Parts: sequence; structure tokens; C-alpha cells
Amino acid sequence: MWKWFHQLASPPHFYRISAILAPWLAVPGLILIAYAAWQGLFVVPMDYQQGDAFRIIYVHVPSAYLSMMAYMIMATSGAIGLIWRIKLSHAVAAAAAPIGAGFTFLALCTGSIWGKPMWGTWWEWGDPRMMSELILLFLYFGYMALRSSIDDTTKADKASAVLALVGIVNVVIVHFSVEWWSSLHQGQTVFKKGTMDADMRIPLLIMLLGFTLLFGAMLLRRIRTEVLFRERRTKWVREMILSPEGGA
Amino acid sequence: MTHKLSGDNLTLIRGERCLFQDLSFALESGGLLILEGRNGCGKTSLIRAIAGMLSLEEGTVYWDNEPVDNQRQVFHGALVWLAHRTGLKGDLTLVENLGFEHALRAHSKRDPEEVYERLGIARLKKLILRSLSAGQQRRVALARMLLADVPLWFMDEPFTNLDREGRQLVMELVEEHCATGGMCVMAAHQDVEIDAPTTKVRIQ
Amino acid sequence: MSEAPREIPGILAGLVATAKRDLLLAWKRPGDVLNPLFFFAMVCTLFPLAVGPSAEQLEFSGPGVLWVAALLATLLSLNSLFITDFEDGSLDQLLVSPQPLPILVLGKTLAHWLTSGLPLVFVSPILAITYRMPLSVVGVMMLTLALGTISLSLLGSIGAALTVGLHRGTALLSLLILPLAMPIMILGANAVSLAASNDIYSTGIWALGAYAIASLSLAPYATAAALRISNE
Amino acid sequence: MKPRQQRMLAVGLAALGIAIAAGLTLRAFQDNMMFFVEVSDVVAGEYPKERNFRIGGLVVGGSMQRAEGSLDIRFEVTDTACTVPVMYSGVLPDLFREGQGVVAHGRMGEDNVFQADKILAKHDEDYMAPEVADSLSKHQQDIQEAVVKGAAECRTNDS
Repeated sequence: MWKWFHQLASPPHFYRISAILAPWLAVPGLILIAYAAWQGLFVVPMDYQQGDAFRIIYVHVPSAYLSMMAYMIMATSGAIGLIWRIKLSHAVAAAAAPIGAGFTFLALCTGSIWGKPMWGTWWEWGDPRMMSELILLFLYFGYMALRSSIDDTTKADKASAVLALVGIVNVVIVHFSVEWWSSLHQGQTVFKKGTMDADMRIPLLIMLLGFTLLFGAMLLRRIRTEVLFRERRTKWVREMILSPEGGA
Repeated sequence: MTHKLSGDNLTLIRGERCLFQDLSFALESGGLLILEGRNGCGKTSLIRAIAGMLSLEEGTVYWDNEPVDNQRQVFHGALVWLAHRTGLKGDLTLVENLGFEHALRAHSKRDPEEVYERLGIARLKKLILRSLSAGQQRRVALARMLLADVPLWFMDEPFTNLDREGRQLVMELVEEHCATGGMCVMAAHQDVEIDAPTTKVRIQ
Repeated sequence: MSEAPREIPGILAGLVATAKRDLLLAWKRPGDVLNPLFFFAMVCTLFPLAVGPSAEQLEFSGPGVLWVAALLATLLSLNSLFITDFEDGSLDQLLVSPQPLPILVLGKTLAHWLTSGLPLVFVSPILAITYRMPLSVVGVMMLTLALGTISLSLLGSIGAALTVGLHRGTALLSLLILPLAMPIMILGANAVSLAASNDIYSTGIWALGAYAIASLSLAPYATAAALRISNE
Repeated sequence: MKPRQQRMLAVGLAALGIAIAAGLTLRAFQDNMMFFVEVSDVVAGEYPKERNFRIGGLVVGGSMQRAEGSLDIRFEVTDTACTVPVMYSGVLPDLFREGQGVVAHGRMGEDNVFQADKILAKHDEDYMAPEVADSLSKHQQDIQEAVVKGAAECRTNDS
């Protein structure tokens, strides 16, 4: 297992494997998303309180989940790169950041659109989820800005990994501090957590799976580009590009 | 008690450029290691890497046959660092500057007055460093090295900003240091005439 | 050269020496300490001019304005935390010092707090009174500022270490630190507002205390790591 | 002190710091809970006087009264055992409905009516189709009746 992992972490090997893997993630992902979107938009009954507006969760929930997932991937692979000095894991962190920022933005937009019918306002400054999501977006911006302002790749990798790790703690704290501040979600003692009907939940789960697969495919593609760029002076890249079938 | 500093298969890549590869050296008490090469070829990177300020792509630096990474504090307790930027505060006086260093390090047996006298900076003790000339500031930095009283000296381009007399003084100090069982790692692009067992490492 | 291995002074000595040197430097250059304070006072003056001087409005916005101003002033002072050390080579000396780097960093941060956070705490009552804050609330505000600026100095030192030696360091520092500083500001400003409306405000004080202690025990390591990386 | 000991000390201190911080956080949460007072405790008179606090519960069905020509609203909040009358002046959130959860922030008036300065409708996390909701709400009427009965009992106990 360990040997296999180590082998995968070598850039040329990863480059080969990921080329085979990416479509196997992308195609099922897109199919699942298409199916769940059709279910979510036309088949699932509307909610008894929110009407059709609730259907936006089929985009909102997966993108919010992926925004955090991407951050976790970014921070953990940064930490792995820092501790075990695996180059590939820094490439993973670098590749995950813009995708994560994209999903965070999507989550904020859909959340805001949903907020209009739900709360009567596009933006609710007091909501802990919205605030922590917004700060997550700022963290992504800071991370990418730090990366782009350090010329030396190795140095940029390490510095941004430290930042990502510090940021992880912060997202959690922001969530709690805003929760305390706004008191919107107080009262867990009285109300129990919500439930969802099965015929609404299943398309959501399918959507989550589809989004995750698509995210995986996107991440792989970006890591491939990142690896190719980082290894552009190496022998294997030159050989691959010069070989008859490799240039494509 | 003799010490040994050695490097094994040191490789450093900065940005796109491989500065040096599979570079090895060994230095024992009483010896002088000179890192040579053109300007901008990676001498400074190499000396910083040996001193533990820069992480190497590959290879290990050993102090007394123990990897430096495992005993950073012991290693740093045995070395002093002198570079182009002296690391002295222009707003503080000579005594205040050296007093800071004194507080961080093991107390030396050397008499500060004697060292000041020797380096010709005894008169300047009460002045703030900003008011001194570049050469005088350099001498203050040398005083810090002497006062630290440790076996290993790191000198990155020690002759910059020094007149002939100053250069002579540096060479004398290094000779004396090596003669009394100290050791010195020096990055220099000029020819160095120091009477001590010398090892040279040339970076291409 | 003496041969017997000599004892390196304890870590407390390293901490005190670094803090003392930075305090001495601040003493010799009072401008570095005073500028952020003037900035703080000016930001506090801007708000009544922009929003209008009605008493009700001032009372309502006072805690928030004071906290935002304090945050920005701290940010301003953080910029120079490692820059001068980087430029004159002192940072190299700290990196090859026999003392553990986190301890030296802690000493520097302590000096930073004593010269930026603490003065803010003592200046804030004057501004708070112009915002018609009752005296009992002023005490709470000073407490929140004292606890909050400790965390700000510590968290800020991470950002300052990450951006040291970069060309566009100043703008980047704000970008990195502001998201990290937001919880502190929320907790601080909110505790003061609650105290002003005669509510229970102890939650904020405890949480700020927790934040300060947590950052006290973790931030120096992150800063030290960041410094080593930045100075490579 | 040897470097190894120093490292142990450093790790120990960091761990101690985290532990203390965790303790303080717990303390903070505890204090935050003081904000929130159960309706039954309010009825029993166990609430912070002279301070704002929060109460939460369900809006009793049919208890909402609007004053003509103003935004003043009066309704009752129940925790299914006791009820408290609440006065509020302002625009109610969209999700505010009878029989739904609500959190009110304010203080107790001298006439034992809770003067709210902030009303938060609980963002309902139940998602279901309208038919399901209908059948449930039929059921809810039974619950509500029980609630009102319970509340009445509570009042009689008090008096």
C-alpha cells in the first residue's frame, strides 16, 4: 500500500494514472448531475413552506460542501508537503485553491438567491454560515494572493501551506463567534434538528456524489497542468512531449 | 575537544536553477573552508544552507557526526554568522547591540574591553551605530564574533566595506581563530590569503 | 577559545532580551509607536463626521467603531514587525541563534503588544467618552481591547512573517490578517455593545481570553516556521 | 536546560495553553446559555431581572393579536408546559407563523409580559411535500390542544 502510494506521488507516474482516471470521474459525475438536476427540478414535489424556492439546495448544498472539502484538501496536502516534503502534494494544494474559491463563490451566490425568498433579504450579515463562508472566500483569496506574490515555487508552497493551516482553525472559530453574535441559531435546546423526506433527499445525495466526482475530475486536470508546469525542465516531460503519441 | 563539520551530497535547487549538486565537504577544528565561485553562482545559498537557514533539496550537514537538523540548538550555539548585512541595529549603541547578543549566548570568558581595543572601536562605545562609518560598523560586527567565543565562524563575503587595513585585520583574526582550534567557513569571490589548513569548494 | 561546553542562557533570558531590545528601539523611535495611535484617533473621528453626530447614533456605533479602528491601527503597526530585522540582517542572527526561534518571536510579539496594543487600551477611554460611552462600559471595552490586541499581535505576527521580504507585502498582509482577525473583532465589539445595553457580556470576555491563550500557545510556532520559510 | 527538555517543556506549555483555552471556551458557552431562559422558568420567575435575555418556544395557535394601525403585536410562546405572553413592535420575519418555533430577545415587563426587541423565526429545517405537511399539521392540532391544556394546568399550578 505504502509503496503504491509512494509510486503515485512521483510526478510522471501520477501524470499517466490521472490521464486514465479523469474521464472515469468526469463522465459518471456529469451523468449523475444531469439525472439529479432533472429529478430536482421536475420530479421532486415542492416544499410545503418554501415552494419551489427550496430546489436551489440541489446546487447550494453540494457547492457549500465542496467549498469546505477543497479547503480541507488544500490544507492537508499542504501539511503533508510541509512534513514529508512530497512535491506532488504541494501541487495538489495549489490546484485545489481556485476550484475551492469557485465553489465558495457559487455557494454564496446560490445562498444569497435562496435568502431572498426565505429571509426576505439577499444578504444576512448575522447568519453564521454565510459569514463563515464569506470568510472562507477571503481566505482563499489570501492564499492565492500569497502564492502569486512569491516568485520561488518551493517557498510559495511552504508559506501558503502555513497560511492554509492557520486558516483552518479560523473558519471554525468564525462560525462559532458569529453564531454567538447573531443568536439566530440559538435554541437547539427547544428545537430538534431537521429532517427531510426521502424523495427530496435521494436526488440531493445523488447530486452530492455527482458534484464530488466532477470536483475530483476538475482537481485532477488542474493538478496535471500544475505538475506539467512545475516539471517542465525535467527529462520525463521532454521525453513525453517529443515522443510520437505524447505531445497531444 | 575537536569538532567536525561535514556535508554529504548537498543539492540545492532554487526556482528553476540547480545551484549545486552532490556537493560534499569536511572541515575539522583548525581548518578553513572557502566557498568559491562567480558572483550569483550560489555561494551565499550554500553557506546559508550549511548554517541551517535554507533547506536543502537533498543531502545532510553534520556537526560532530550528528545531523544538524537533530541538534539545531547545539549547532547554532557553536556558530556565529557574519554577512554583508551586519544584523546590528543602527538606532542602538555599540554596547546595546552587543549586549543583546550577549544575553542570547553562553557567556564568554573574553574581556569586551580588550576586544574593543584590539578592533579599534573602544572610543565608539557610547555612539549609536548609525553615526559610524560602514567600516567601523563592520568592526563592531567582528567584535560580536570574537565576543561570542564559539568554535565555528560563518563569514559571507567578509571583506566587503573594508579598507586594506580592515581586510588585513579579518585575515589575522581568522588565522588566529584557526590556530587556537577554531574553524571557519567563508564565502568569498576574492582571493584569500590566510595561513591556515584550507579546503576549497568551487561552485560551477 | 575556551573548550569546555558552556551553558546557553535559559529561554526566559532569550524572551526578555528580545523584548527588551525591541522596546529600546521603540523608545528611540517614538514615531513608530505614536503613528498607529494617531491613526486610531483619526479613524474614530472619521465616523461621526461621516455618519452624523447624533448622540443616539454615536452611542450605538461607538463599540464597533472603536474596535474597527483598533484593528486597523494594529494592522498598520504589524507591518514593521519583521521588516527592519529582515533588512538589516538581524533576522538572520535570530535564525542562527542558539535560542529557540518561537521564544524569540514571542519576545518580539510581546514588545509589539506593549508598544501597540497596550497604548491603544489606554488611549481608547478618551475616544470612548466622546462617543458618550458610560464609564462602566469603558472598563469592559478596555478589557476586551487588552485581550483582543494580544491575539491580534500574535496572529498578525504570522502574517507579518509570511509577507516579510515580499514586494507588495503591506497590502498582502492586510489581505491575510483581516479574515483571521474578524472573530476577535466580532467578539470584542459585541461584548462592549452588550455591556452598553446592560446585557450579559461575560461570554465575549471568556471567549477573547480563550482566543488569546490559544494563540499565545500556538502562534509563535507558526510565526517561527513562517519566518524560516520567508527568509530562505 | 537541554534542548530535549526544552522541547518537552514547549510542547507541554502549548498543550496546557490549549487546555486552558478549551476550558475558557466552555465557560463562554455556559455564560451564553444564561441568555436563554426556558419558558417554564420565566413563568416561575426565575429569570435575570434588569437584563435582556432570550426565550424560545412555539407560537401558540390563535394567540396572535395585532393592534389596529400600528406594528404592535402580541402573541404567546409556549414550551408545551407553560406559556408566556410576548409584546413586540416591528416587522415580523417572513417565517413567523403560529405553531412554528420562535426566539424572542428582550426583557420581562412589570406586567409579566415579555417585551421583545428582536424576534427570530426559527429557520425550519424540515423539508417535506405539502401533503405530508398537511397531514402533519392535522396532527399538530391535537398537539396544540394538549399544549394549551398543559399551559392552563401550569397557570393553575402557579396560582
